[in-house]
Amino acid sequence: MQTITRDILLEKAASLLASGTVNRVLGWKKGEFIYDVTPAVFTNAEDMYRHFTFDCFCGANFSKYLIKETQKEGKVLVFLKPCDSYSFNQLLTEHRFDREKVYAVGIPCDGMMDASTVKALAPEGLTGAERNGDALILHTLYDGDVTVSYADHLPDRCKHCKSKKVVAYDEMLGENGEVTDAGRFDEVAALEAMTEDERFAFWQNELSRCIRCNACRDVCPACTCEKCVFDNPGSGVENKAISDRFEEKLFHVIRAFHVAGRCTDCGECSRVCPQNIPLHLLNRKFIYDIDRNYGDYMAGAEEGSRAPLVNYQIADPEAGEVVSGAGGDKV
Amino acid sequence: MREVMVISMMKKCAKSNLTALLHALSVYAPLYLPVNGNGKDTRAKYTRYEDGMVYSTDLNTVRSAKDFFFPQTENLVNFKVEGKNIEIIDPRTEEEDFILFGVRACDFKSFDVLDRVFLSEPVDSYYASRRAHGIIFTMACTRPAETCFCTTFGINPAEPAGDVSCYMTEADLYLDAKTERGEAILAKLEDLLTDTDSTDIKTVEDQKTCIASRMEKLPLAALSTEKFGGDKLDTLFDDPRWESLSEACLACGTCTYVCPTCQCYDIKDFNTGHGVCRFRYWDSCMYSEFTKMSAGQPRLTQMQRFRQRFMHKLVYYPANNDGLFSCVGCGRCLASCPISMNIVKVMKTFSEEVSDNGSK
Amino acid sequence: MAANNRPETLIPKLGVVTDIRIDTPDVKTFRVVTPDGKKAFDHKPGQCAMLSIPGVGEAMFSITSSPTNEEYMEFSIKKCGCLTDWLHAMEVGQQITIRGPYGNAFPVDTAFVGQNLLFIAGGIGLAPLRSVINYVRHYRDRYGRVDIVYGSRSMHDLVDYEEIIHEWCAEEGIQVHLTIDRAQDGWDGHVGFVPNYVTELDFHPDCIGVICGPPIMIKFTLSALEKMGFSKDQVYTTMEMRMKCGIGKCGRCNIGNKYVCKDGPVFRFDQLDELPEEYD
Amino acid sequence: MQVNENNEFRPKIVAFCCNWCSYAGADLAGNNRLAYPADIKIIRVPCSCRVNPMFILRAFQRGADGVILCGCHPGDCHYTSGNYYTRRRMAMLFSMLNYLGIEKERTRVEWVSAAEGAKFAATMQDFAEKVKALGPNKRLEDLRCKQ
Amino acid sequence: MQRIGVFVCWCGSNIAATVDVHAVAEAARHEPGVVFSTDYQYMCSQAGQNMIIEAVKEHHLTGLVICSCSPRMHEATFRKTAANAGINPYMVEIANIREQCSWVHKDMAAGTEKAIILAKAAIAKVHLNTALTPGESKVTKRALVIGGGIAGIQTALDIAEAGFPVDIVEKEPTIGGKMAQLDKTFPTLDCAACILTPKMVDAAQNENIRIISYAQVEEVGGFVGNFHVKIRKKARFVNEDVCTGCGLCTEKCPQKKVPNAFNLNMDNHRAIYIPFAQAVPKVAVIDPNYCTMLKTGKCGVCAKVCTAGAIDYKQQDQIIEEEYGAIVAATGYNPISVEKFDEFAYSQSKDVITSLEFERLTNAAGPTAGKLLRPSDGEHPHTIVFVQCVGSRCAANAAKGKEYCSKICCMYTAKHAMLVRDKYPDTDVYVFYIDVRTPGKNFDEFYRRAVEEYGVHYIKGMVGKITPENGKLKVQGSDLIADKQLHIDADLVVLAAAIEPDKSARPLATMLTASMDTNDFFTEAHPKLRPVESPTAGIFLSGTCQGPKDIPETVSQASAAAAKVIGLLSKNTLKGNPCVAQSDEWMCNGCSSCANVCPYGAITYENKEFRMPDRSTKVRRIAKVNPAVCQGCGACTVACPSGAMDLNGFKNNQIMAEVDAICK
Repeated sequence: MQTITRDILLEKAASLLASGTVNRVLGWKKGEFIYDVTPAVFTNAEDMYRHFTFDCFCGANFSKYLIKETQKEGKVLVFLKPCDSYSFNQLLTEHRFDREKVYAVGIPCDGMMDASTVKALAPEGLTGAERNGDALILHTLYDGDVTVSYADHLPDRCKHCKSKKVVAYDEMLGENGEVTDAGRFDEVAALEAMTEDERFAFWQNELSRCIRCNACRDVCPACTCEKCVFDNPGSGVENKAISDRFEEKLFHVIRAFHVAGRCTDCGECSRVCPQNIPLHLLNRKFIYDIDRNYGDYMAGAEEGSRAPLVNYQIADPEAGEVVSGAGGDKV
Repeated sequence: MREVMVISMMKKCAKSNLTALLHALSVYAPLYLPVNGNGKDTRAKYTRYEDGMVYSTDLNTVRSAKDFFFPQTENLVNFKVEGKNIEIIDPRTEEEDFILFGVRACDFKSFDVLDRVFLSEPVDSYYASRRAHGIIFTMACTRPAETCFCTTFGINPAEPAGDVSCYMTEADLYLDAKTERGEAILAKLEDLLTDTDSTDIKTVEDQKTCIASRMEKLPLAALSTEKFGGDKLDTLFDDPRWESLSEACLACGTCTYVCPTCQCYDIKDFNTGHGVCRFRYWDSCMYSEFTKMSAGQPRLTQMQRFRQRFMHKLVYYPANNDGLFSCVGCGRCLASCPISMNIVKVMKTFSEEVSDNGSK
Repeated sequence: MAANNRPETLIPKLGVVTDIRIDTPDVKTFRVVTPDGKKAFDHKPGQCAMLSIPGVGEAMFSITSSPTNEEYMEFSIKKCGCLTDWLHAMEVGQQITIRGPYGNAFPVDTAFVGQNLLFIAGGIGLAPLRSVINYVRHYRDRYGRVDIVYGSRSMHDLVDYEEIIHEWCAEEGIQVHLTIDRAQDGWDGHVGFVPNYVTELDFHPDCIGVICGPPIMIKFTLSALEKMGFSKDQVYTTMEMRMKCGIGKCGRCNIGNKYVCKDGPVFRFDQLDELPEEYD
Repeated sequence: MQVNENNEFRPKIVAFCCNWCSYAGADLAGNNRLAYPADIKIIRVPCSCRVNPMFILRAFQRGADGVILCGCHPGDCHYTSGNYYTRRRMAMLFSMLNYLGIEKERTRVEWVSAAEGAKFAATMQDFAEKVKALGPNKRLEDLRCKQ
Repeated sequence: MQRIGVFVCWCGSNIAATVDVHAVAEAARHEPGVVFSTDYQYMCSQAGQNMIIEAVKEHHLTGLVICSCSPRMHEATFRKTAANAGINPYMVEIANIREQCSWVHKDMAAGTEKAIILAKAAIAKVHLNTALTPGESKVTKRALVIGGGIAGIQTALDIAEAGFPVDIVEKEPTIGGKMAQLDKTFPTLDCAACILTPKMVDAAQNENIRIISYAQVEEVGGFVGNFHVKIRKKARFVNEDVCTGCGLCTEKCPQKKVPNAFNLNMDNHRAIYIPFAQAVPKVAVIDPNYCTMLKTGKCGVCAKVCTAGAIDYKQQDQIIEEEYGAIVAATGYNPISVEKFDEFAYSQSKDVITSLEFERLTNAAGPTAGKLLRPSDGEHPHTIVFVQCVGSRCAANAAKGKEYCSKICCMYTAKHAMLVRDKYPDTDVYVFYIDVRTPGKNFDEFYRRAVEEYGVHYIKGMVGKITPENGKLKVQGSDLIADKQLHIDADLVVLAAAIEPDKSARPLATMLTASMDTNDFFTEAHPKLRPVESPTAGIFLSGTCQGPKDIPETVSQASAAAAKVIGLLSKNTLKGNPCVAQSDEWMCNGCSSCANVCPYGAITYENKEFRMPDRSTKVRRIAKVNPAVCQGCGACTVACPSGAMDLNGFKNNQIMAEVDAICK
């Protein structure tokens, strides 16, 4: 498989800018350290040569930025990793942006490191990191260089990757991969196997850390409401901060419900959570339940597909009969 | 908050006695200290001490220590409404002393930043009362991280102040009372503490030197505030670079919520069915609703909101507070921002003479 | 429990609405006293208070009565949102909560003393000025000539019409100039927008100007005054912003480093010029 | 949480009933004087598909101990397909609540036709008993709403 | 802030016996916004209603709460009372304290407590009620019938008889549909043409009916009462108004090798043709795929022989645009393609035919002039095997075939068998069946005659394989009753192919926003109570497009649909139900979730230009609910994550207010 490097992407971007196919590029801008890349819009190749970066920390999903970007004049170049391409399709399905204003370049991906995961490996000072095959070499302030396995320290979303196939692109760089399913429901199943009391304790502990910063919502490519119910004083559930532990559950359950059947399982919610709440386990629960009860469905796999919660089959299981527990338990 | 400064002898507690020390403190008053989490997030957070808990050696907590004085939500007042009549109820009970243990120099400085807002006239009595009852044990930072830049704002992580400044070494914990209150509490811990001698003082001084040299070598050590301050409004406000800096901002409130100095809040009524609770909540200037009112919206774009946050920290606040910046360089926003945009990138961008676009 | 016996700022006092006057189809004036029939607190002309209905909301309103009124406070409130809808639906005897006074005031005891005064208001913009005008009327001999230009959409939208006609107009040394946007039956006064009327009246810049009204009206009136030779340091205005605390802490009403609720709402235009152009 | 004179726990239960089948079924139970616990309070909605998950969580927040949703039998929806959507939505929501550790007996969907007055009463009786057995809702309560 | 009046009804002792009505009225009085509260023996009585009216006037009430019997009982009554009192009828809420309280709770304390809570919930709701006015829309008094088979013809005739203009759009050059191809009809055995063609003529002659043949619906816009339809009338290259239908051209045309679709391609006609003798309109049509003149520009024979001068080689497709008040789908059916059933050897042998082909073979106007001859060699068949349920009643997961019963096959097979035995008594006739279903008037008698009088061999079992061999068809089947394998050497095999909706129905349904089931049959608004209406208002269903039917059933449904259309068209305006969904266009993001769940197609999207707060303009895709079409179920409100979609009368905040009041 061809390895996609910064140079390849730069060259592609530069030629598309030069030919006038696009007038700007949505890409990653290097930060102070290795792990703090920022999404940025580049309008010329020169800027890109100076600031553009591409490495194993470029995990941000760009698809949601397209809503804003396509409002501008001209075409924008976007690089889509496999999971981004699902969000891309889902946004198109929901008419959230004009496909004509995007030039999508698909790039293969074998998992992106997550800043907080990496920082956890060297909590007392990480000045740099580099990847060499499966070795991730961390440069630390106090412990010298530390080498760890790349694959072992991928964030959950990549360890249990749903697909390595870019499902939407104008042009593919490198070789496209296949749909995978690396046991992404294992952790959900493990939770299902617990007792109600244990599950309650688990989630209470996790969700109680929520500070309602809304990062999960604001990054989520399925959360594209003009005005979120939680921001709308007229909705009756508006809230800015957790003032009772009920509200953290309300927020996360309703958010997961609103994106159920539309969530492309990109895992951005868990990546951005400053409190490391495993939010993807809520979304994956819905995906798992939908798959088990209404047939396999992957939001964004196909543009224009109808989400399971706005669909039905006469033969659907009854509410008391759906399979939603470990070992086929019915809830 | 003005404190009575004292000079007294530094005390020492063997680390093997740390558990006993914490227990003794918790008997004296509710004790909060950084403890590593037990769920999916094992990083440190301030936790009410119970026997068996272990003080975390993490450099800092994910959330700042401001919560203790300015909690994320707070019930200000309750109302009972019947017919045309209203009853106003102050829900507060008498505040008790509590101990905050392990506060780093940056966080301790943040209390000063907050004090100047909440304790300026008219005084916020909710804040004032908690501030008056909080006893603070600070901890010197022996292993500052790459995201640290407190020295940029004149903070010395080796002199963390507080009621008691602490220094942790391989073998011992040194406790240096800085206020009468600190002294008083150390007096109560007499059984667990021993006096220090010149070797001890040297040990601590060595640690301070070591910290200073480590700070100098940090990647952000050279970060300068030269371009910022209360008089820099004209040069900064209309700079075109705000546009590109704010481009990727998701408009979430992460930076403001983890920030030890952000103090914006909102007040909202909650109808419980039995009455009305008036709550104060942290709010974020990054939110589009923040300044929205029926008559219009002064900060319409995310660029304007983004600019407000940094202008506030680097220009407006110093203009109103004798040049003190409203940032303490704790680095939390560097670690937490979903898109890794932060005050360091903003400061560095404006420190460059010429922007990417060739314009000023 | 107020710490250090300081006045409690975020806990309001009780107020009772003792009179409701319908000014215009969307403006009502409420008279408020404490349950024991007293004025809730003293204020200066131009200051504001936070009124609230528990469960509905709390908002900042100009105190429209003059500080010289020692019996009660009045608030002229335009219906424009959830809380004001509720206030407009109130009946006499309803309790509300009130806290204040907040903000600075017009310099009635300093800069205004001995000066000619020109008040220019549009629509509900008269509300904050009414307090000053009545204060000036009370201490009439401290000030020079007084001109009042007031305009609204129609004659039915003129706030305080009765008081203007029967008291202000009747008072010597006060010139009242009324105008409405479009001609209508029963109106034989001036027709036209306030800024144009101000231009027509061609005031001599030997006075202090005070403007309050919709932003667009303020903008054009100011430029009209400047053309007549007024300089920005002799014209004042009062601002509106979203406020939650009223005490300069909640962080939303700032323009640059100035908090409208604490450093304002009264600003001189030359002071505003020093602030970033965030609010236009 | 309510208790009666005997200090016995009395659950608060909200029943959402669609106007065409279940609400009529509840009326029929009334016509036939078929008793069920007074703890059940019915909210009329045009169709079971009108019930937003937020209403259900809201009920728990405000102190409900159980929430039951009743609609026309599948295939009999007055609006042809409303209850099919309800079935999926509620199956998913209730599964999620259970995943969070909320007792599954606190939530239920039941199809009750306009002719099934007896079924309505029996269902309510049964549901009320099950909720009562669970005791007060602690896991989705909002402490501010407790008196 | 409302001024609410609460009225608690005793309902004699029905409520008062187990609910302390005074206590309810008293408790309600202390609720915020309640300015008047009282109780009375019979609120629904004239005196009770007058009391309400008086109270409204005296206390300037803006909202009413009636604590009484079920709203299903008297909501309408009290809404009228409100209107009489001068307030909007939708400012009334009913607390059901009889059926759902006093009648089901025996304990006075419990009953009273619950009644108070129900009253409080209604008060909480009415606080948030807003005045609602039903929308009105005019009705265009013209109907469109899509499909000119017996269903469409009957519907059109009935509508026309009632005095309303109606257009029939037929995709073939003639109306008549499948029935025109049939020979005889069961169970009476009268000839199909004899009963159909007079109706076709009636349709042609009725001045209220316009037949638009050789045409297809291209676009449908609008909604009930106001549909705007674009119809493409294909070029026939013959001027319809001029052609006399003499048929000379169809004899002189040199291009003779055009498969005759009417005879299911079992013979040929010319490139210019009239589908059959009784075609309506009886106008020739040129098949452009075969016409030499149209293909090469050389020939022109038909134009030369046409004395009327009707031939027009330059004729173009014509677009007809028309407004309609109602649309009837009568798109009919087709037998499924049996080619994929390899076991029946349909593609391998000409002598394996479908039942519809059999109809043509026995029809006097058919390719064999009514003589039953084998297609392969024109010989008279002596052994005929009929196979039933070919593609019907298949397993749900079967790769081919349909799950449903095609309903008509049992009867027409009995008819075919009987006719063969009647005309050719020397023929052995076998019928393989799974079940014989004869639920219709005189149906079972008919079938028994076939067996008992005509000696048709009915074999319960399926045919496993048919193998063409030496001019014969070796039929292997099983006889389940005798429990043995059968081998029959047949001369002709007739397959009773399942029927399926015409392929044109699916795109049409999309245009009409009418829902379909998984088999592409149109869905009815209610399977029992509204069987001839689509859930989409103003769209009606006639004939087999809704499900398999025989002729009598089709005709009755066609008339029923016509009755519904007449009912609609006889109104000048339509008054809508104001409790319909409404979308907040500032909050809508155009994601289409709501439209996906709307059973009525009431939601459409438009790109609207908005002036944004920063004074820029932005084009946003937003949902629009057509209040004339929306029925108010509320499915969309939950599908909408932002809450942009809300339902009048049952708004989110209203229901939550009820929840709050109940859980307090």
